[in-house]
Amino acid sequence: MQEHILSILIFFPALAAMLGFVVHKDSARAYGITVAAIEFFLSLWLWNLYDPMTSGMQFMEQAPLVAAFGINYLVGIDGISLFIIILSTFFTMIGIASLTETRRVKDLIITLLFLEMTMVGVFAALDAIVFYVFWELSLIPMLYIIGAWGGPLRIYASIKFFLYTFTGSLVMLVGMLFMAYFYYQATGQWSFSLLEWYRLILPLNFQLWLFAAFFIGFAIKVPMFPFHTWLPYAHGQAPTIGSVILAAILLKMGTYAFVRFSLPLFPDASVFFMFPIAILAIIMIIYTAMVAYAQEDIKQVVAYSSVSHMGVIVLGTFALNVEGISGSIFLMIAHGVVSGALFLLVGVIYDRRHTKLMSEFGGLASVMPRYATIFGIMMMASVGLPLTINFVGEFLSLLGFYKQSHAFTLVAGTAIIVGAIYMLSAYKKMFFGNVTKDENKHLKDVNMTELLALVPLVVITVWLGVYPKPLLEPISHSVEPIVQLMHDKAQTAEAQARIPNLANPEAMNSQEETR
Amino acid sequence: MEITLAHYLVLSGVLFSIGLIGVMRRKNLLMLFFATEILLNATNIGFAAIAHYHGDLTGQMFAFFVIAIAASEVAVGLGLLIVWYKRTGKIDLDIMTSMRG
Amino acid sequence: MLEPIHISLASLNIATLAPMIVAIVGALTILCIDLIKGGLHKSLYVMVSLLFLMIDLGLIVDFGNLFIQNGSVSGMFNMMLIDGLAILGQIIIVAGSMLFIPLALTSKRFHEYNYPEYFSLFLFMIAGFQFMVATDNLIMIFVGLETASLALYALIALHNRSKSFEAAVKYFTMGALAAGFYAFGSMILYAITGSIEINQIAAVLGADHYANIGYVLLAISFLLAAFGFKLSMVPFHTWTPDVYEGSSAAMAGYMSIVPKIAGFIVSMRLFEFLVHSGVVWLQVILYIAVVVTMTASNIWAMVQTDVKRMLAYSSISHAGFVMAAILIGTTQSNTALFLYWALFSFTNLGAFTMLWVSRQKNLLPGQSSDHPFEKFSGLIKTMPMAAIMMGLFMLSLAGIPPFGLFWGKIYIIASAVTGGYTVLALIMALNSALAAYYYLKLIVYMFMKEPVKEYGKYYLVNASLSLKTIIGIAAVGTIFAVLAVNPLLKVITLFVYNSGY
Amino acid sequence: MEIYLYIALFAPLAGSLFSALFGASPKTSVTGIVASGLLFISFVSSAILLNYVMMGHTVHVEMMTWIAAGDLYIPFGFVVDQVSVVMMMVVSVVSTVVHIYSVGYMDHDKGFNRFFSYLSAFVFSMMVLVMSDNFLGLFIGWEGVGLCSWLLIGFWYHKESATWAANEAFIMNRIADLAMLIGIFIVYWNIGSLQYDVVFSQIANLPMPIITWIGIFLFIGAMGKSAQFPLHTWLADAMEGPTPVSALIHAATMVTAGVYLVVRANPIYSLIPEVGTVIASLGAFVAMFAATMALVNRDMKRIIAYSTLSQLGYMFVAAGLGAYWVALFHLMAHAFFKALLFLGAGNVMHAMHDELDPFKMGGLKKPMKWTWILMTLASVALAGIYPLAGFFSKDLILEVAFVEQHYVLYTVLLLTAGLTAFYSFRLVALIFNGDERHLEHGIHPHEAYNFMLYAMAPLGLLAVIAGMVFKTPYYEMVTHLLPALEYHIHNHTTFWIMTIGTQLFVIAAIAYAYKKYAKAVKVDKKVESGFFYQLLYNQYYIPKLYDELFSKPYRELSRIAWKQIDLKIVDATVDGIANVIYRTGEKTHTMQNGNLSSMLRWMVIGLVVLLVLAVAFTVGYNAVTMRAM
Amino acid sequence: MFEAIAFYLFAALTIAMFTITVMTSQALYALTAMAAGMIFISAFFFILGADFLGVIQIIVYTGAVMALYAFGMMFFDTTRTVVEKRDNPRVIFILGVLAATLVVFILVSPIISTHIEANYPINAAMGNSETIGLILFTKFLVPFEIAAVMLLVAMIAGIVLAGKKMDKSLTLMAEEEIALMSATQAKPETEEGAH
Repeated sequence: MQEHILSILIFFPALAAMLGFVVHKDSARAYGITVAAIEFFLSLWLWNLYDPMTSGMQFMEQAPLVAAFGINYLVGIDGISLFIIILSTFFTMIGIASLTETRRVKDLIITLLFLEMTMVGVFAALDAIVFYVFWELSLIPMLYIIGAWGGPLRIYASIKFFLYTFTGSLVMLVGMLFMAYFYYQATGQWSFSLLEWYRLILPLNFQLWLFAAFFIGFAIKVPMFPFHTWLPYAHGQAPTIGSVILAAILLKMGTYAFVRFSLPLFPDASVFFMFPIAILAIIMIIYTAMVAYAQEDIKQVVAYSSVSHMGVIVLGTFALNVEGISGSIFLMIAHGVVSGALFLLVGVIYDRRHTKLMSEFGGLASVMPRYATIFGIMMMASVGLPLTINFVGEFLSLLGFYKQSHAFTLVAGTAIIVGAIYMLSAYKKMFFGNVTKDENKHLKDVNMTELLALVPLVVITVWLGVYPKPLLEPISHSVEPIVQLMHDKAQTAEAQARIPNLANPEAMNSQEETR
Repeated sequence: MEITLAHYLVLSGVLFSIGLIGVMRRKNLLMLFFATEILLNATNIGFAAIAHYHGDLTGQMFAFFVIAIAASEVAVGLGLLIVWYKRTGKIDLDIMTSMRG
Repeated sequence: MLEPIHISLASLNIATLAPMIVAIVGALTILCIDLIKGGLHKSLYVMVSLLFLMIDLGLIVDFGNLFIQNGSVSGMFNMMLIDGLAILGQIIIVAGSMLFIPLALTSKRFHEYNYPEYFSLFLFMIAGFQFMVATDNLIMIFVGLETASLALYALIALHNRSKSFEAAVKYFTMGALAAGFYAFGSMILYAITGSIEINQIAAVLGADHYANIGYVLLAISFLLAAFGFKLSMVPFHTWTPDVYEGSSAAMAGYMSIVPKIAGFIVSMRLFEFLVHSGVVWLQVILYIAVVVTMTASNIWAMVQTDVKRMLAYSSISHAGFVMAAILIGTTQSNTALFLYWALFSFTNLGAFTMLWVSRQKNLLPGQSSDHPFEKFSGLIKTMPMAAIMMGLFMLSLAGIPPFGLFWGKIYIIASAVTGGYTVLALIMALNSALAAYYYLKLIVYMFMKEPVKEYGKYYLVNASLSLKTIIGIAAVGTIFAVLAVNPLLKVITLFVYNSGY
Repeated sequence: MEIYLYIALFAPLAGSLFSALFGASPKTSVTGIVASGLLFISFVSSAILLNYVMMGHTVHVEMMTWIAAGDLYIPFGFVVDQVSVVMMMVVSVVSTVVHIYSVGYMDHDKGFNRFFSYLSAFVFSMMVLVMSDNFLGLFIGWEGVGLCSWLLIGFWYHKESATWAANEAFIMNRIADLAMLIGIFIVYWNIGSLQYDVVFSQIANLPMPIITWIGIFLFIGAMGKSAQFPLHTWLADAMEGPTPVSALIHAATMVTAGVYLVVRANPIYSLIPEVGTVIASLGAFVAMFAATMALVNRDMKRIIAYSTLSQLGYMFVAAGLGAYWVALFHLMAHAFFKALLFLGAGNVMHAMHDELDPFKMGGLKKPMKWTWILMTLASVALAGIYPLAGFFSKDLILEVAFVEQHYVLYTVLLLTAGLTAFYSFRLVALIFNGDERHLEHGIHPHEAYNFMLYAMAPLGLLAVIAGMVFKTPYYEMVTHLLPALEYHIHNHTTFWIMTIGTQLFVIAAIAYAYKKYAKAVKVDKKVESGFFYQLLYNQYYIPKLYDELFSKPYRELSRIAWKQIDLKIVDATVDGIANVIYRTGEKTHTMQNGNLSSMLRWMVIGLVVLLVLAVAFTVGYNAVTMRAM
Repeated sequence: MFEAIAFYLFAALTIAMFTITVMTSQALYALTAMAAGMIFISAFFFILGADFLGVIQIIVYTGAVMALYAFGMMFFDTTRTVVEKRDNPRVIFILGVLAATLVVFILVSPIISTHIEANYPINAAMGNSETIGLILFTKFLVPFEIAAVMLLVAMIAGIVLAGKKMDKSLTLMAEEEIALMSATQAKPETEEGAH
């Protein structure tokens, strides 16, 4: 069983979803929680089995799919994917548990379980096509969730979401096919295995084009400026659970893919594009933060804040050193937790008032103190307060990028300022002041169901902020070989200089000394 | 003033074009079918001429089969026209626009 | 004077005719049955047709085995050419037909199925297509094509309502024009090469180093126009939506698959040697045609209000997509063509069957076509299984992995990549995104809108066990395509490669 | 000793969490008592540690790893050494006092429990800040106190001004924090560690520009927390918070964190005296600048806040000039008397029903005798009259400036000392002397609870004796760690002239203040409408300037970014592409008009196009081959 | 010389006839002109030595096809002047003339080829019909048979489409109507089947 745990983890939710068709609709929610909980504990078990000291892929499974074309069912995880998988299963569980939707719950739960399969699949896949399959498949449940349970503009939003990401990923697909073709030219065999691709050293101009192709796919998913405009609509229209999963997991696919694909496959191109991407990331950080500040809808604020934070993640990824990449991966998880929680929180108030306009609220702190507290904690985490989960990631990301560019980091660092501006002002509008609207006077504070979902998130936020080691260590161990691989593959002098050589014993020693 | 293959081919081409004009111009379906016959006949001249100038029988065979095809087409075409006519009482193609877009 | 002709029967290879003869015999048998005892139930004819088609398919598979051992076979004075393409083509033709013929077993009665002539014509048509692909003689192609087409026109008209007559007349008239094009094009080729067999034409043209380039291009122009009609390339596509709309959904689905694969095989035989001989013009033209066909039809499909018409445009787009394989002209791309079409047939079969299942006899007031999008509105709420099936086929058509068409799509795009057509690969990929819009439109209607009451009772009105079975087969074929891709790929590559394409 | 360290550190956290449990419940005194008690324990532990450190030991513990990635290794490490123990003592003393005081002060407030939760959390953060053994640990505390400051300023969240001020404080601090982070980054990438001991031992090996940059960025960080110009505006606005908060956070502890940072990082600053000079100059400027604003202000708490600002300027002068121990000493002394001053102001506010304008008070000497005494004491200490604490610490700074031969700074500081004395006693006079103007408003003042006064008493005591008694042992202790520089004016005559001169100057200022404000308050319209008065009264128009220059444009820019750029450009482009495609479809699908004739024509058109292309190609091809031949 | 005169004569006639066919608005003229054109074409066949084709042309076209069309004309009642709506006649002529010009432009150039071989050379010793018969039943046997099938298809199609069976559309009738109809027609239908 252990050797097939990844497959079990991937396909168990799908199987359960199929069986879920039979379950009576009144019991669907209980069924969903059960399945999601089992899946979550399976993922925890995976963590338990995971050996944090090994740097390579673990739990690898391989089965031929289209052998003639080099497509294999190849899955495996390392420290980078492990935690995002756990995050996925966790959020699915939390999401189903905190579901307040009443319309066609059964369909929703089945959809969510399918979505869970695709999410786990994306992060476990080590074959480009398998990755692509899950990547694309993940769009469909989300499309359905937004389109069927969303707000008034849901159809526009869902189609925009789907087509935008789909378009990007098709370009990426062409890139993948090229990559496979280059591999074919080099070895005479087709292969889509990432691990095989890692061995390929491409000339710079090929790298640039392929990087660009992959970039379009990933950047739209992230979403990076200027490809981000689907996100506010998707979030704005999606039901709470949709936003939560979208923000917590789906967006991470893009940044995860940067680490998995772009960096190790195209080290020279990564260095070449480092600054353009950094500029985009900075625009994302500052510009979207400003846009977030101008929003009138609290959910849109959180949505834009996601974009802003994703900017930091991208920046950290393109720091191309262990600190930055580890930080960005940690921040992915952190942002997942925090933005997921924020969307859940927005959902709480939406359930009560059926509006998300901040002008409709005010003074909620006195009516809903617990809610205000949890919101406050999450907001502070989002702002990147030390000892919350976000800070670790943000700090490491920025620290990492500082190695590459001082000025850019200085500008990007304004994230902590602009982030505070929109978050605090939104919080102020919502929670501070006097209760002006009569409808708000008798709002109920968070109930047990909601607490059940929110408290674990708060605990995680603080726990991992104080003690990130259980995650950070395996992540760091898994990032090291990637960085080393990049350094070894780098051809241009600039790339060699910018990507640190971890194998250099001298460097290691000197670092040891400084400790 | 020798008649070459080119003469025949040009004739064939011209007749074909006349057929094309007919195909485009005719709104009466029956007369439209006349035009399609012209098209096939035009090629038949070509085939026969080529067969003659190449001293090869294949062209004649082709022409032969083209005639057979033309005849079959007439049968089916008329059949279709008849049902259409029975249903609508007209064979003007301008009224055939229930499907569009 | 006449010398006796000595021909050994063995050298004739009469066996090469066997599959087609089975189909013709089947057709005649049906006619005979009708003569002997009229008014029999359609299920009899369906099953008889199915039986003959099975034998037909068995023979073709047998040829397949022979081909693997001995390579291409020709027979009947080199008139028949049973190479890999012919075998693959026939398999798709016959298998596709076998899947479509049970669609006659609807719960409602439709005109055509009550007459045995329908089934007879159907089998004749199959024989015609089989002849068309199993030869490289232009006459044979022409005669086979016309046999099939004439039967097809009649089959469409037999649906017996004004729209189907209109469709048949349009199809017929344009077909006649296309036949003229074909004849003229063949004539030109014959004029410059003295031959009407494609391999000889290729040989002579090659030997002449394409000296008569003007003639060659003239011929290609006419032939392209003719096959452009058959394969519905823009701007010769205009019949497609109307004919699809006019004919029954089952027939429309059939037309989107079987006639086209025949057309593709002939195009492959005709155009690929030209592409390879460096007729730059043809490359450019095909490039343009492929791109325009894909893009324009996708754009038009977006604005359709009827699902069947939308699918008609989508099938144009798919044809354009596959036409790219001929442009690329490598073994890989030709393999991809067959793979794509095999997978496409399953999915498209499913999609059209879903429409067929929902066909109501009389239109409601205000309903302008058989399958407006509103008909499927909110289907997930009223008939979740049907909605999921239809959604599945739409996703597959859109090329969402891991469903059937995705694998065909990546293989074609990969062949474009390996063939050096980078930009084409990108255009193809982006076109998939365009296409996704209209497939999504149906999904949006089905999954995200509220049901329209009046249509509620019409859905599944036409369903019967056999139709549901077909849908099931299509669904299984679509979902588990990934398992079939590898063996398919191997076999197809073997056949295509050994046929010299 | 480690156990005391942990007790000192975590007792406030325990108090905070305990109070937080009751956060949403109605008031229970138990939260206040428990929190205060825990703080007292913390204080006792600190005292034990102080004793231990006085004996020449230091305590350094590494609790656990915090962040470790790549070569980066940051533990939760805590150090109790000569510098941090001083801070610990200051923090624990003042906070204990403020806690006890608050039990009375917040008596009638709905958010009583919440208040103690926040307040104790603040103390915890402050403890982390001062005890951390690395820069990032300091940053935790740094941000933590920022958070608590935000919570406490906005404690009365229904007040718009309070929440606004809270946000302002937080955001402004964030600006500085960014610089601090950058400073930390530079340290890390150049030294490879953030531990104080490693950094300070290796800093000298770095090239000068880098050290300079480190110094600058860290100082910018300090500027935010310590509200130095130009990031000073939040401090005055922060007075929206409850008065004990002002006493603890915005007078005694948090705002001095910047000074602490500079003192802590003295090995860095010692290497870059130019930066030190800048710091000192800025400090002097702020001292003067803040004092001038305090002169005319009509808000009791703001006056004290400006005074704090001014004193922080003093501290920076000392720190900038390398007299780190002097800075720290003034920090300590200032904490005592300034906290006392604020608490006294709190009493007054309570008595006056939250009236803040001293011009509406007067004659409170009688009803609030003890408060009067304590506040006067604090003001005297602030003014630097011998033998109170202020004299020993503040005059020392003057001496430092003199000895270091920064005569301009000296002059500025001297003038400021006069101003300080003036506005301090202006306030005292206005509140406690003169007519009972408040009676017009129907307010009947009463003295605060006794235990509040008792709580204040230790501060009063400290304000008196801190300078005299502590100076020598303090000096001996901290100079283990800080540069032991004695600032004595060697010329005795000069020394006496200066000391006495200063004292006289200050006393004169006090007398003037009493003369002007003790009896009747004459409002001099002419002065008040004068340019300078208006300038000072409006805080040099700086808040307004910031509002016009930053807030409004930012808000406007944000709107533009959203409405114009995001919706009308970025998104519209995407939608535009989609629309163009869709429109093309709508426009062109009429090509399929259903008419067979046009369909046939399309076919012929297609053919003709092919033919045209074919002929064109043929002609071209022939032309080329002809030329080739 | 004779050939040239004949060619030009018949070319002119054919073109004229077909032009009339295409351009006239009298259906009868069109039919007659086409029949004449077909016969003139057979003249070309005779000139070119394709006697068999010429005969077939006359028999099949003027005999069978024209008869069918004549029948059709009567059936459709189109013997009168046919009124046709003309839209954009200019475009049609431009397209037609353009097509002709382009085709002619290429076709006037000589065919250069040294590799054309007659696969089935015309044997002067044998009559045209004989040689054709010879290869028709050897080489072209299969197409010939398919052509037979095709004609059968055409016949069936024609009969089915034009016959009575199409008069009532089962597609459009409700199920009950069909049931009713088959009940009433049960008898005659079985009789018909027995035929």
